[in-house]
Amino acid sequence: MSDLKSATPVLTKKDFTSDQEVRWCPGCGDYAILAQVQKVVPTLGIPKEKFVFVSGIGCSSRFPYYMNTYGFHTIHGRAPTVATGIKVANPDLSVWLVTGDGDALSIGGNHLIHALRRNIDIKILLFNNRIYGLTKGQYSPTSEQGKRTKSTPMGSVDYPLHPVSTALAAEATFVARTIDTDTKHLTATLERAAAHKGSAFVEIFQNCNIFNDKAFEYFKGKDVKADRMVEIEHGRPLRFGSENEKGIRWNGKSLEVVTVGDGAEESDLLVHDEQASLHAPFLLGRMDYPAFPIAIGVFRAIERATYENLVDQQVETAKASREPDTLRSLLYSADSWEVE
Amino acid sequence: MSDLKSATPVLTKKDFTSDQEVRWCPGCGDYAILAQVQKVVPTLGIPKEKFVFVSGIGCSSRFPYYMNTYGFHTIHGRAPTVATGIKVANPDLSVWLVTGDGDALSIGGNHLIHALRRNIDIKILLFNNRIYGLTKGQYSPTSEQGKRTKSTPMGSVDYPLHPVSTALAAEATFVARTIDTDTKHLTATLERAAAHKGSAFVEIFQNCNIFNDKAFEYFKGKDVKADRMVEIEHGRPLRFGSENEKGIRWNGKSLEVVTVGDGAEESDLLVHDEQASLHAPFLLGRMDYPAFPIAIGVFRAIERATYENLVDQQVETAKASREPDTLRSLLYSADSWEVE
Amino acid sequence: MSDTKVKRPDRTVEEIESVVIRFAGDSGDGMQLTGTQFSNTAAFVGNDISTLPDFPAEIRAPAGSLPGVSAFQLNFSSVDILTPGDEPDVLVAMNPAALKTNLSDLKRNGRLIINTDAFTPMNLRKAGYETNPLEDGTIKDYQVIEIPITSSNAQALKEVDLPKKAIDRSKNFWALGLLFWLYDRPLEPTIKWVTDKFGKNEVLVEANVTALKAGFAYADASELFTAHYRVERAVIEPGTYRKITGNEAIVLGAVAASILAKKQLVYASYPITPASDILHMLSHYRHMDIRTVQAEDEIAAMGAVLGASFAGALAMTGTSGPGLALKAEAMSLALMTELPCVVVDIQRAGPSTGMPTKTEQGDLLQAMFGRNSDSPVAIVAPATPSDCFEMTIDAFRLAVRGMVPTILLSDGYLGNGAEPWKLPNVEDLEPIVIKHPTEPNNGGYLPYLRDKETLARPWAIPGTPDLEHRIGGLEKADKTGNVSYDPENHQRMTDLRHEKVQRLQQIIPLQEVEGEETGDLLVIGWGGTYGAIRTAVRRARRDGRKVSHAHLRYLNPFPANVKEVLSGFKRVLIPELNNGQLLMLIRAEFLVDAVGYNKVYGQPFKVSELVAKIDELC
Amino acid sequence: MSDTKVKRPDRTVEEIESVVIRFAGDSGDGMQLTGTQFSNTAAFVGNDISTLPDFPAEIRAPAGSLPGVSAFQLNFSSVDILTPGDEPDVLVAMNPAALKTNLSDLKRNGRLIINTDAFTPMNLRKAGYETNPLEDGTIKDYQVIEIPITSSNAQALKEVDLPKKAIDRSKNFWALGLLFWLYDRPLEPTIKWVTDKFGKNEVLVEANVTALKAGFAYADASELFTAHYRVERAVIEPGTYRKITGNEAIVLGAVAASILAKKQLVYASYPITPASDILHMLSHYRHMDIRTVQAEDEIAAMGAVLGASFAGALAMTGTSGPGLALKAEAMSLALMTELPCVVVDIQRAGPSTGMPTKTEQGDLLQAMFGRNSDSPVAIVAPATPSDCFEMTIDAFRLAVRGMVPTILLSDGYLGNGAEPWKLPNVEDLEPIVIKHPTEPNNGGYLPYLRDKETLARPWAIPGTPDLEHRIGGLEKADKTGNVSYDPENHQRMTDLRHEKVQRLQQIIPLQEVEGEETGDLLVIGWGGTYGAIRTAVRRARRDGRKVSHAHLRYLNPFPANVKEVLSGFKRVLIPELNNGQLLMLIRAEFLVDAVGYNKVYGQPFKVSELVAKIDELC
Ligand SMILES: Cc1ncc(C[n+]2csc(CCOP(=O)(O)OP(=O)(O)O)c2C)c(N)n1
Ligand SMILES: Cc1ncc(C[n+]2csc(CCOP(=O)(O)OP(=O)(O)O)c2C)c(N)n1
Ligand code: SF4
Ligand code: SF4
Ligand SMILES: [Mg+2]
Ligand SMILES: [Mg+2]
Repeated sequence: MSDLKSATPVLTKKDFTSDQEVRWCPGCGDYAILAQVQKVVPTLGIPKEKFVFVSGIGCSSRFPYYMNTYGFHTIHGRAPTVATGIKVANPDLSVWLVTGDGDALSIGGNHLIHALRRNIDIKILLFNNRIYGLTKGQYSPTSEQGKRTKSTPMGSVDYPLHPVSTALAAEATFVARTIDTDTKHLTATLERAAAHKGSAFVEIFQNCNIFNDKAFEYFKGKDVKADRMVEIEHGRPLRFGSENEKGIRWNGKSLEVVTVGDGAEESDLLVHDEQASLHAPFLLGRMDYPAFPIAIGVFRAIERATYENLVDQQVETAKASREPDTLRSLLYSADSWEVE
Repeated sequence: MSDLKSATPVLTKKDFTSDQEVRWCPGCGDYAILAQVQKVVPTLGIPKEKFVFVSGIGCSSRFPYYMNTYGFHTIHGRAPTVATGIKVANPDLSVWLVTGDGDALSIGGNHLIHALRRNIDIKILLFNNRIYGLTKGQYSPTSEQGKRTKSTPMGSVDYPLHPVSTALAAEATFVARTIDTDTKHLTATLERAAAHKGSAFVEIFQNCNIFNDKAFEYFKGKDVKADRMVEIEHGRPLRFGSENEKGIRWNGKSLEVVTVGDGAEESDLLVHDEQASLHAPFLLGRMDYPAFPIAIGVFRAIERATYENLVDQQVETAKASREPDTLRSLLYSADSWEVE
Repeated sequence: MSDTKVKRPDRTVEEIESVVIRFAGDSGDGMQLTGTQFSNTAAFVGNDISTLPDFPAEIRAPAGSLPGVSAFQLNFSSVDILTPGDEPDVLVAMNPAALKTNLSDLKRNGRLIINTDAFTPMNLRKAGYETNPLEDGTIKDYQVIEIPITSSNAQALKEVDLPKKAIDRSKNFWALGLLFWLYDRPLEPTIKWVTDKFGKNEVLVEANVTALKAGFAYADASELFTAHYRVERAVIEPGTYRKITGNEAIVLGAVAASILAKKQLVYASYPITPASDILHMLSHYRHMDIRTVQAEDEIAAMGAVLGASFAGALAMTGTSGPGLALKAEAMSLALMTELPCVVVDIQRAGPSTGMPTKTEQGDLLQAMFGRNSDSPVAIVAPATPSDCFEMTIDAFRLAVRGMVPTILLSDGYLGNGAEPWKLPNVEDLEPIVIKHPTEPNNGGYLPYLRDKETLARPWAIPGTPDLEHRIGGLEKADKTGNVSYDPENHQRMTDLRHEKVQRLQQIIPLQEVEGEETGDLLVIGWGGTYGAIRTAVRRARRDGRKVSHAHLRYLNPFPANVKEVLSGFKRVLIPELNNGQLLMLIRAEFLVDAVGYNKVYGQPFKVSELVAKIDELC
Repeated sequence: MSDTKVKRPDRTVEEIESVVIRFAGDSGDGMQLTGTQFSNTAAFVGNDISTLPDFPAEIRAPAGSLPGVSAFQLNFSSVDILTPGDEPDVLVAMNPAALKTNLSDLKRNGRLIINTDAFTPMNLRKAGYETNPLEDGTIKDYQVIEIPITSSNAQALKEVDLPKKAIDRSKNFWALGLLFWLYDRPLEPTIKWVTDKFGKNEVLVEANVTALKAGFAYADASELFTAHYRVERAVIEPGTYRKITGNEAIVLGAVAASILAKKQLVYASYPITPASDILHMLSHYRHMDIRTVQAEDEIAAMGAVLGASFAGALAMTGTSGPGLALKAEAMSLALMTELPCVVVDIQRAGPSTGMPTKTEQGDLLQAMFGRNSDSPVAIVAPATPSDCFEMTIDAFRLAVRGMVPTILLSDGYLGNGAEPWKLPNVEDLEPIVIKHPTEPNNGGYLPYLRDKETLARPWAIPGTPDLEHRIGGLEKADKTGNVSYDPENHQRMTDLRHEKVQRLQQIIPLQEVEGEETGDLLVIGWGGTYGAIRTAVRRARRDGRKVSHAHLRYLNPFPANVKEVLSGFKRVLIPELNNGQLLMLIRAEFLVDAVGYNKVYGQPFKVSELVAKIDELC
């Protein structure tokens, strides 16, 4: 595997902007994510031609058309399989996958899990708008229970899936969450994901202003945000609140919100550890308002051999122990006989 | 929904034994599970004709043929979808699903997750032999990394999935694990699952003596069992060891094994709570030898409205607010006009 | 409603037979609503109508852009019509993009009504016009009527207490009012609709009604039109009518089947264009105990249908082409386990994702053969939107009679297109008789002991004492249903599965022919092309051609007399919106040298192109 | 190896042309190994051979039960043979269950060798015999040779230091030794094999070699056989030969394609009978940088193939019928994005799960039409096990030439059946020439600018500077590949996708005919039925019939001259192991009144039944 970063000219956002008119609804959160991705990828030191953007089907999955890179707009739910094939065939490429909550967790749930457990080195951006956008407004696996949509006029009855829990249970080595509108956090998260070797899973809360407008305002609204969100950072205690007065503590049985100075000290607070065994990120990933603030940041980041590394190793080992076959040696093996 | 338990004659194992010759390999762990299921179901007070056994494809999935109940041997991975349809159409039936590690977690992973998150009242028995039996010995999603099988002569490179973590992340309301050879524990677990209202997920370690013999001996072997397994029980501290001298403690950051009396007290130990928020069962479910003993028992058991209950409620509400349509009212709605 | 009467102007009224109008504008301009209101009114006053909506592929393409154009075409007439018309007589273009994408379809010298307010430099640019088409000769071949619709509407509504944006949004009602004047239609039905719809929001009612009347008054007062036109009521069969789209008719058909069979209906589906509306609409029938399931994917939906059928429900799923492909394996299980169910495919342009909002007839061969090994299922195809009602009921009838999955092939054109539907006499709808065995059939219970006449196996359902049995996807032994690897048994079961579907001919009506039973040319069609083919054949017959039309609504098995029907004609033409799929089946089965007229434009046939083809062959 | 020479007995040696032997016993009896060793030896001494393994459906059915019977049939001959034989001349029945399930196939008066030790009351009961078939007249029509094989073997091995169970397990070698004597075959190849295989375990080598020799000696010493038989070496073309099954040949073909194309091969698959062995075998080629992926399901495997192809690898997947159904949607994406890949389908008896271990030709129409809308792909079908080698290479050749997915239809019979294969001259294997563009093709890069001759689009791969482009499943604009909803473009692209596949005729060899180019009857076959049809046609020709044989190896497109070939014959017969699939394609395309001979027994054709059918039609 050659070095991705070798001798790259300086690239800019413009290099990554295709000539296709962007066709999301005006006001859609997808625009902001596109802009940040186009800002981040030129800084990675990877030649443009080594990027491949892969997607499934959904509004979000139109993403590759707008990136002036190699791109593959595949079919509903199957993008992880195509991305896997690309990376297996050419581990030298930087493969990014863009998907929606329906694409990744409804029809595509199994492929997502299996890509993650293999730890194949692809970057997965899940645009979670908690709705089916492209098919015009049915509930999705991340929609809250009771949601009234076109297909559930009396409210949905299924309990939602948590993308972060799902990714963690699938043994993902990098799991993060961020928000379309939080430009700085989004950028930083994308950079972290890009730097990770192995599957990187990023859930991005994304506003669908047409079919599920303001779905995330209940915690990220300007006025409530400070009290309802917590930004987690490796090695730092979990603090939040408009005065930064609150914190999260582990009480031996579960997490709880405490007020620092009022019965709890900074030292009591949970210090976030991205490399902790799986449970801690699992706990944090599931925090939801009103019981808890909602966490954004990197839940987990550990190192493990990637799928393609391990395959490469096997190939090397096999090559070392056996001459490559020629057509002749392939066919004319020991078990042949001559007829004269 | 009528009461399943109404006026049932006394049933015995024989009533549940079909006339089909059982065709697993001699020595297969499936026999023991079949025997226990046939022992448990007659005791549930449910008329025989209300049982439906559904399965996918695999050795384990031949199960329905041997039960003298209604049965459906479906296709690979799709049994949860068929079971869902049965239960939606007739919530009055007792629906059991038998599946394998490949059937449930490879091709069928997504359906499993979605059945669980819907909390549809079906009992799912996953026979985990960590191998593909029926297709004669390829590795499965639960096979340990590096496993040499027919399809991985140099060892598999994927990291395995944990069935219990997967079920928990899918919001399952009942999650348990047991072992083919531990008759008593198996029976008790099946009884608990049967009693649960909602999706019940039971992983059963099952020996495939042909393609993966003794896969579980490393912890359940007669000699090592006491030190390498822990049986979890609601409300009781986690203790194990040949002298019952060891226990599991939460040290604030992770679980650890301690010796009671030697730096730790019984009161320090984690007391198992089936109704705990999801993280605790998640932690316990992931314990693996050598770092920890392997847990069997009920990891989680909580009550939540089932899918079919919620649908029933909507039907009732709708019926209360609107007369049923006749053919006439269905067609001749307000928007019609007369032509004379 | 006396205030809705508007003084009728003293202008000439010309009688005409039929008019085709296309409303075109930005997705935000409400063209679908405008078209629907016009069609409803026309239907209400007794015209025959046929409509063709044309949605943009994007959810909300940028305002003013070409992909953002939304159009709605309707044909209303004093005679029996069967298609929304080849070319519009009138095009209403609400902005430059709408003009650009629709002008070429307008009839030569047709009427072109333009909202000049929208022809701003910015909008022209978005539409890709380098020069202004109103000035550069682009529209010189048409009767152009330029009106500043946006500003006239704003002027009329200046008293209404709404922000400018909201005011402007009602300009479609202004345009509608104008068209109502021109074609002498009453305003009342629309006013009633507005009042019902926005009742609670009085300002909105006021805005829309005022706009409607203002457009009407503008046409009346201005000298733009020298005459207005009247399309008399059509002479149509007396009865009660309602307007219906194909997807609505499938919904009503499915609910009716559930009533006729006295059985619960389970509908499991995964959203996909253009089938999603069936799920949406059926989910409003919870009060009828109809259980809709939004599954995690198409395979799951098919699996749930199988489970529901096994448990004894009427079970249906709906999808479009790519989804049908995904259901193949589970459908194969359905036919092996001989469980009745209905699979609806609202076909769209493919292959792959293709053009999801466009129509096509591409899935006939997939429906016939898209499963492993010999795997016959029943296939039906409604001919018109309203025919979807009867064919859905029939699909269930075939499914439960033969214990076989039945595919219903509709398409985007039928699914979204509307026509007036003469409601059937409910007493004429035959019950669907289903018998679930309650007693052993042979000492014990043999799940594959067949009915002598239909060859169907019995449908015993879980919950029935003493009839416990197991089914599955492995080959079944005849009668017992046990797993069997016996070679002769496999042959017998394969033959039985085939013969069982063939025997559905017992209840499939004989194929009808419009026109003589013999002649120079037989045109055979199937599915949504009915209207265009029938109109073309009628026109050719009027021109003296010896041509007849047979439209197949049952595709597997064919009606029993198809061979005989074919034998009466020198030549056979099979027009299809695909590369020749029915053509292949007919040629293979009957060895007739039929020729195809094949088109894959994502659009319905034009009558004129079919007439030309018929002329060529006669 | 001098100790392996056994004194040759002084008994008559009769020359015979060919013998069909079937070894049948319990799955635990090692019949597959016995059959394989006999065939290897026969091949090694220069006979022509053909084999047919018949595995039980269960992994390990209960010992002695009917479903536990495993059989292996082989035909070895001094003349050119093409099938494993209709009926065995010799049946070796190692237990009652084996006798029960195989006796009816044995030729009248055929030789029946029975292991009497296994005919215990318990085994008789397990096999469902009420009375002992050795005594009740069941076997009276055969030349019965009853031998206590188990005990004779145990006796011979009494010195060997192994538990009784292990000793008994070598009784198949004892039986093999007996048969070697009877048909005058040398023991050396088997002894060599045993030594290579168990080399490290000397006791096992000893046990098996001793058993082999003991069986041989027993036959020699006893008076059971009055003569032994010799089948002379066949007059076969000089060259280097190896025995090969269809699945092995696919593996070698794929690796060869990778060498010929100088490209990495990616094989992604999900295990399924009878295709899994391809995955197993290819996973041993890591040293050739062949990357096998065991995917989570068939859809994932197809997706990975698409990804690998996009990235520039030779990409292949393999499956059987139900798996092909699952791949349909992704295959449709492959043909829309025009990415080359090979999809191998080892057909098995269906529908649904069917009879997984049995053969059938049921997926031709699924391969042709099992996708939404018009979606042409290339289809090839090898005729014999060894032909799988060439056709796999050819499948890649077609795929990369036309930038189109290519389906290779093999079946369980070809996949598991073996024949001797004359190894090709490696210099004769033409390179597969692939050009990935490195330069813009039109100022920028147009991913759908086609080659004039082949109509293929260029295959630029990620990593190439300046050729960045996007592909996907929505309809593509001609040349640019941008998303397009333009009606005329859709027609054009649909036509191009069709025409592109048709143009593969440019490199597909013309259809050959064995026999005259004109006559009374042309028999057309495809796939694994080659041997049976060819043998039947030769036999009929010997009997003076005017019949010829054309075996199609290219099914889409057909070779260019098929129409012409057909025109030479009065009648056409199409035998298929399905309900008439090629039959339908030929009738539809060429309008000939071809008739089918169709059989779905999960077994290959018998030559005799084909001869009878030919006689009927000539
Ligand atoms: C096989 C198949 N089934 C269904 C569809 C229809 N479909 C397209 S996108 C989509 C869901 C989109 O939701 P999501 O993944 O959340 O993406 P969003 O549009 O919200 O970004 C569906 C059901 C399809 N294209 N293909
Ligand atoms: C669509 C499809 N793909 C593949 C197969 C082949 N297949 C049958 S069972 C199986 C896996 C069996 O493993 P598991 O689920 O662990 O069950 P076990 O046999 O171990 O009990 C596979 C790959 C199939 N029947 N259908
Ligand atoms: S429908 Fe929603 S998600 Fe889709 S483009 Fe519009 S705003 Fe964005
Ligand atoms: S192969 Fe394994 S799992 Fe299957 S029946 Fe045999 S022992 Fe059991
Ligand atoms: Mg979404
Ligand atoms: Mg298994």
